[in-house]
Amino acid sequence: MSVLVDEDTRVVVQGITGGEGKFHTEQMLDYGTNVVAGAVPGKGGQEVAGVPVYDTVDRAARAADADASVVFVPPAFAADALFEALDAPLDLVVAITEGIPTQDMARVKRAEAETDTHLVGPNCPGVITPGAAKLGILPGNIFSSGNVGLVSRSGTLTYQIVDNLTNRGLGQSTAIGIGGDPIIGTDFIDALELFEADRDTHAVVMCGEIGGQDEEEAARFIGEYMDTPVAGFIAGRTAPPGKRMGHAGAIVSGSGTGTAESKIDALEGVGVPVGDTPEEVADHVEDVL
Amino acid sequence: MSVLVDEDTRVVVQGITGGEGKFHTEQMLDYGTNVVAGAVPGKGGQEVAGVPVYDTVDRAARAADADASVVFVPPAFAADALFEALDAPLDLVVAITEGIPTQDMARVKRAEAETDTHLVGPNCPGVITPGAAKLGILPGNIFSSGNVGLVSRSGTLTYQIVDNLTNRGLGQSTAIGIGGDPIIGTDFIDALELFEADRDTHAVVMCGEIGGQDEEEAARFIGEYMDTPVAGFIAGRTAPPGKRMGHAGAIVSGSGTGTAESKIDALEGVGVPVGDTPEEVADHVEDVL
Amino acid sequence: MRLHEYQAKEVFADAGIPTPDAQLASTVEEAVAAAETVGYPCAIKAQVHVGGRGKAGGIEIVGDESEAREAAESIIGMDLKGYLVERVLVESAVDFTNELYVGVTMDRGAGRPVAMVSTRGGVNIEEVAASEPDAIAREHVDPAFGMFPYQARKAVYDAGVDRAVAGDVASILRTLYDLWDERDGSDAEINPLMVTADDEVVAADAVLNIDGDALFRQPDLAEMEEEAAEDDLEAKANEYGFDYVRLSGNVGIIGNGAGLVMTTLDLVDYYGGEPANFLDIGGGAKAERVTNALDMVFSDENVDAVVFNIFGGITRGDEVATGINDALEQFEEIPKPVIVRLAGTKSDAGMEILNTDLVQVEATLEAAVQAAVAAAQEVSA
Amino acid sequence: MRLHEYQAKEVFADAGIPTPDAQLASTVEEAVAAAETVGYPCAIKAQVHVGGRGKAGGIEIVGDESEAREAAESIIGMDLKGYLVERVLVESAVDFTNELYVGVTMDRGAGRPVAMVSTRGGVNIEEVAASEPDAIAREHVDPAFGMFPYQARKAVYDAGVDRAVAGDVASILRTLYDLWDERDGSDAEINPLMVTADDEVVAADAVLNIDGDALFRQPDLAEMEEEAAEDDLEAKANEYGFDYVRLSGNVGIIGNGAGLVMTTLDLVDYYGGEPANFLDIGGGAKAERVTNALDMVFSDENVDAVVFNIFGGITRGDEVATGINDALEQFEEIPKPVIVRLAGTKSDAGMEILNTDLVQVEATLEAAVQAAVAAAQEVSA
Repeated sequence: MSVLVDEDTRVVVQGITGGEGKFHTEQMLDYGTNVVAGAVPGKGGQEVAGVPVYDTVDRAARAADADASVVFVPPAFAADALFEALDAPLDLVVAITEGIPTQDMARVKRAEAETDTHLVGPNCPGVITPGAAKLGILPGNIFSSGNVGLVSRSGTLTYQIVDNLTNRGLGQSTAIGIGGDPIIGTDFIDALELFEADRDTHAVVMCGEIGGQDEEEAARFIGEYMDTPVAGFIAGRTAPPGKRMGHAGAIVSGSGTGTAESKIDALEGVGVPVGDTPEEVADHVEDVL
Repeated sequence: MSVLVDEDTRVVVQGITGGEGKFHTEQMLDYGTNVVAGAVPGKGGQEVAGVPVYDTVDRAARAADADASVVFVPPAFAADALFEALDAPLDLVVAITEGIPTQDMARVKRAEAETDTHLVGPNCPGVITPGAAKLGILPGNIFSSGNVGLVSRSGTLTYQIVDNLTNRGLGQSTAIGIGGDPIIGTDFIDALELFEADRDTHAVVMCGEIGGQDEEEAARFIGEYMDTPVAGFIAGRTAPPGKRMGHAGAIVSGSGTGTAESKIDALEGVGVPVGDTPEEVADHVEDVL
Repeated sequence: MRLHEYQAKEVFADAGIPTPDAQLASTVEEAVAAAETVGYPCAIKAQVHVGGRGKAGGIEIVGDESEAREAAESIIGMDLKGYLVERVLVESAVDFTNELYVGVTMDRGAGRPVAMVSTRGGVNIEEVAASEPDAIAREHVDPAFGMFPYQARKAVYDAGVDRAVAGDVASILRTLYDLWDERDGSDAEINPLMVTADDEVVAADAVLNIDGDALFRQPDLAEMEEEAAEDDLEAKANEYGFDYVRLSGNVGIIGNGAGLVMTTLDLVDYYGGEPANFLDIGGGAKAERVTNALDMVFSDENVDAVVFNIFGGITRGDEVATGINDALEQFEEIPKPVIVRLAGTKSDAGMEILNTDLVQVEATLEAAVQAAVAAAQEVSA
Repeated sequence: MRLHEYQAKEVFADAGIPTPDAQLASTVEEAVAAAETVGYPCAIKAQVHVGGRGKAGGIEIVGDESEAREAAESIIGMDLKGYLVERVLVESAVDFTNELYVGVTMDRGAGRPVAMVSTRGGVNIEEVAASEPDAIAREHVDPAFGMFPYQARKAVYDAGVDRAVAGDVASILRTLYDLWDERDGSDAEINPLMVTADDEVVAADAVLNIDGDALFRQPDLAEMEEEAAEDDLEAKANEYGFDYVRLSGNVGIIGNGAGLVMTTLDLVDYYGGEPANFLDIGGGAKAERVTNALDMVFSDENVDAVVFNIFGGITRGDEVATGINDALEQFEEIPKPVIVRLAGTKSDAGMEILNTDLVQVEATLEAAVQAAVAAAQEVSA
């Protein structure tokens, strides 16, 4: 089993005719993902990598009986693409696009709250269930199938930690990159809830970073509701206040909220071991399994 | 028993310092209604008819533990007053104001859909549970306590029909004036649902008029879901197409929808007797009781 | 409130929707000069609030000056379905290959705006809606968010608009929605939206009706409103602030509240009479308003008798009675019989005040209507 | 992206928010002339992106020409917390009786905008928020509907703003919200919003920060952005399009992806070193970008060794390796030791390409960081 995606997930790629959209469609197909349609206004009737393209998500989803989409639409048009996907409706929308204006995302988030759609991202690497399907830009070859769930705000850091896990023989049930933006769809708690309900996820790695209060809230959730063991990692211990560390969301505010210390304390306070290095995270997972 | 209001309903009057607000506050108090507070921006600290006034609905509702409001705010500011009442939140909001722009009401209706508040109106005479409380501008003296529920799109026509009922000794459980605007809060079906669930309402009078499809939809609802007997009246049999008969909502469209004939047919089709005159409506109620 | 085609086109053009070159003219000379300016072929279009102007002879396409003069002479000053044509729009004729329809209105059943697109433009869209509902693509708009760009595209592709102009049509639909929203439209339509051989898109007609309740915040549009010069009584009703509709019968009807007045009309019909009008004096009317209402109905030549039906809530029976007395006492002879029925607030006081030498008083609505119908039949007999 | 006070005040004033008379000056003579124009007393305020300008000596109130000259001489050209003061705003001093705070920002936890009002204006509002949270009235705004007028009133009354100015303050808060919304603000603040003895309300300071991701649709604001002249490396990073933060240590760090680069910083610290910078080359970087990144870090005098850590997803190890070779082969002598770790996409190919005469290659993140820390300690020893 797995969460969010499996071998039956039928995927529309929004923005499939762009460079990134095309490249990653091929990659997803290579991985075995059921990419069944593309959606690009004005490009209906074309084909990309053998996948038929439609003018609207609605048409793509109906024609191909799709239930998920991956969004590679440029930032200026991405919010509209997300509204379109929410309206289709689809069960899962994975937004890869980086640089969507924050106010746009606040409106998208507002609309999402009235739907049953899982929105993952934006500015995220995507979701993968190893051996079944990947929706996004994650490098499939580093993942292996198993029973460790992973949720992370960061892309390449996810790869690093997955690599450490895979090298130890610790395969993954599903890995979810939730993205590093200030306003995102699926958050830690949403992902943890999914993993807690998944029988084949026996441990979860939660990979956070500085900025916001999501890790602290996730810690409270873990303390109150989770039986599945969790191991943690927090990036940004050395980040100075007021400086944005790459991600729009990764910033320790002037008033001292959002620090790595606060997040590590919160996790350790509910019994979640937090690794000092990625390698140590793998150690902790071995311990809790 | 009754629906929507009873002797425990605690009422805020929005716009209490205006001429209409003040006059009807006195009338409502005279009728025995618990008018516990007024709300007018900038007038906090004043009193009207012994009722304390607050600057915001939130303060009024919290200070006086109110659960309903009646809105006498002028049309240009009425939508904002309704948003404020929905946000307080209150269980019941009765909007008396006539002439609220339709697009404003579409937004209010959109916001109402996400709340548990019953919005009645706008452009309506209000709600009365005879002997217990009235919220609005209905003349209390024509009503009498009993077990006939009444729901109507029209004000004075309601009075006419209530008068006919009262003269026959047919008292009312609750009368709800839902208003004659194109977009309203509580509609026929909402009101019929409330009456169907009320043990002390033994028959319902539904008083419609030309325009829209609400009576037709109500007829379907009655046919499918109601055990309580219903008698009907439809105003506007002689109205020509394309002419607005007073109410913004009372217009037979050029394509022939919204006619009295269609509404009468729909009601009679589900066994609801429709009176040719108000007096005949009272006859039908006597028959069904 | 309805705008004329030329007014709506001004608003549309200001918002960026392409419209043909055009000039307004109110004389034949102006029209001919305008035709020379915009060039031939051009259309000469009556500016009156009437549907189906073309079929009724209110629109002509002209190819040269003599045709322009002839058309202008026939259209300016003509009676078009009861409306006097005072102005024409002289407009460059569009050489089209396709006629589309785009529109925005409030779907009152859904409580939401709806945007519509069809490739069956140029004809009565209500007929298309009735006979081929699927020929119109509809997209409901969330009034909290406004129209999303994808919705405009979806409606345009679903309607089957040609790919070559789909983007432009979607963009026009968004503009139309936004102006409908910002200008408090009740209906905004372009029918036809013409597509030319080189894939240009042009609004060849324009409808923009504004919510009368919102005119307070649309002062520039409110200024465009014109008196209904075609019917003095409607102009008078407007001046007095009454809800008034003129009908074809001979029983004048005055009452308070739309539903009650409609019901009074229906009862006149039910008892064998014919209503002459709908006149709602509204809630809380004072004596002067009552006098004005009687004055209006008396001045309608078709009226043979009047029924005055008041159920007082806010409206007080004594005020109404005083108004009726005031209105009638100015006449040496009462022009038409008046039957009065007062109920509700202060109706007893009103009954006492009423001068029964001048009016006939009835206790019930049914009796009052029956008396009025009988009186009217007697007068007209 | 941060606007200067004078820029934000322009935007606020255009939206109708009252601001004091003011002129911008970049020389002492201009400042004195501006003071004569706006009148005394006036404030001379350094225009730099620094909080607490007053305490740091960047704001002075002057009462006559000689004071104005003295203040302008001391402020223009001064170093204010590391920023060179190139311009001052000379602004009429407001004679206030009260200082309020109004602000709008995005509450990322709630995913919604929040409007704030406090009667504790004129001081650091974050300190008020921490010590007396109830002294700030907060109103969350539904981003679908925007701010309702009642919400502005509610916030103002809840904050305890004096009744005499409550309406004006509520109106300013709505304007502030609307401009925050329309201009893609991340933060918009007026602190203090001064209340005068005759109940006028004036924005004595102004903060407007814009979402950098939205500058594409705010071209006029984007033009107001200035190069960070105070730090050549940050200007360079901007030019190259890198996410870059300069720190105080001596281990230069380059990587791909914010989380991984932060983690590399953390590991440098963990293994006893001190990070000199955060540099994210982003996803899918080609050889040239890699060269630019190395160029940047080499030009930081504080850097004694560099760790180059790539985990390829979109980024390809072979491209990175080529970039590293290109960058290093131009030197006769490598300026600072470079330790490289490649993993993920095409990392094996990258490893083969790398010129190990020029760089030290490590197989794991931990080993690479440890090697870099050791190398930096050796160089600086």
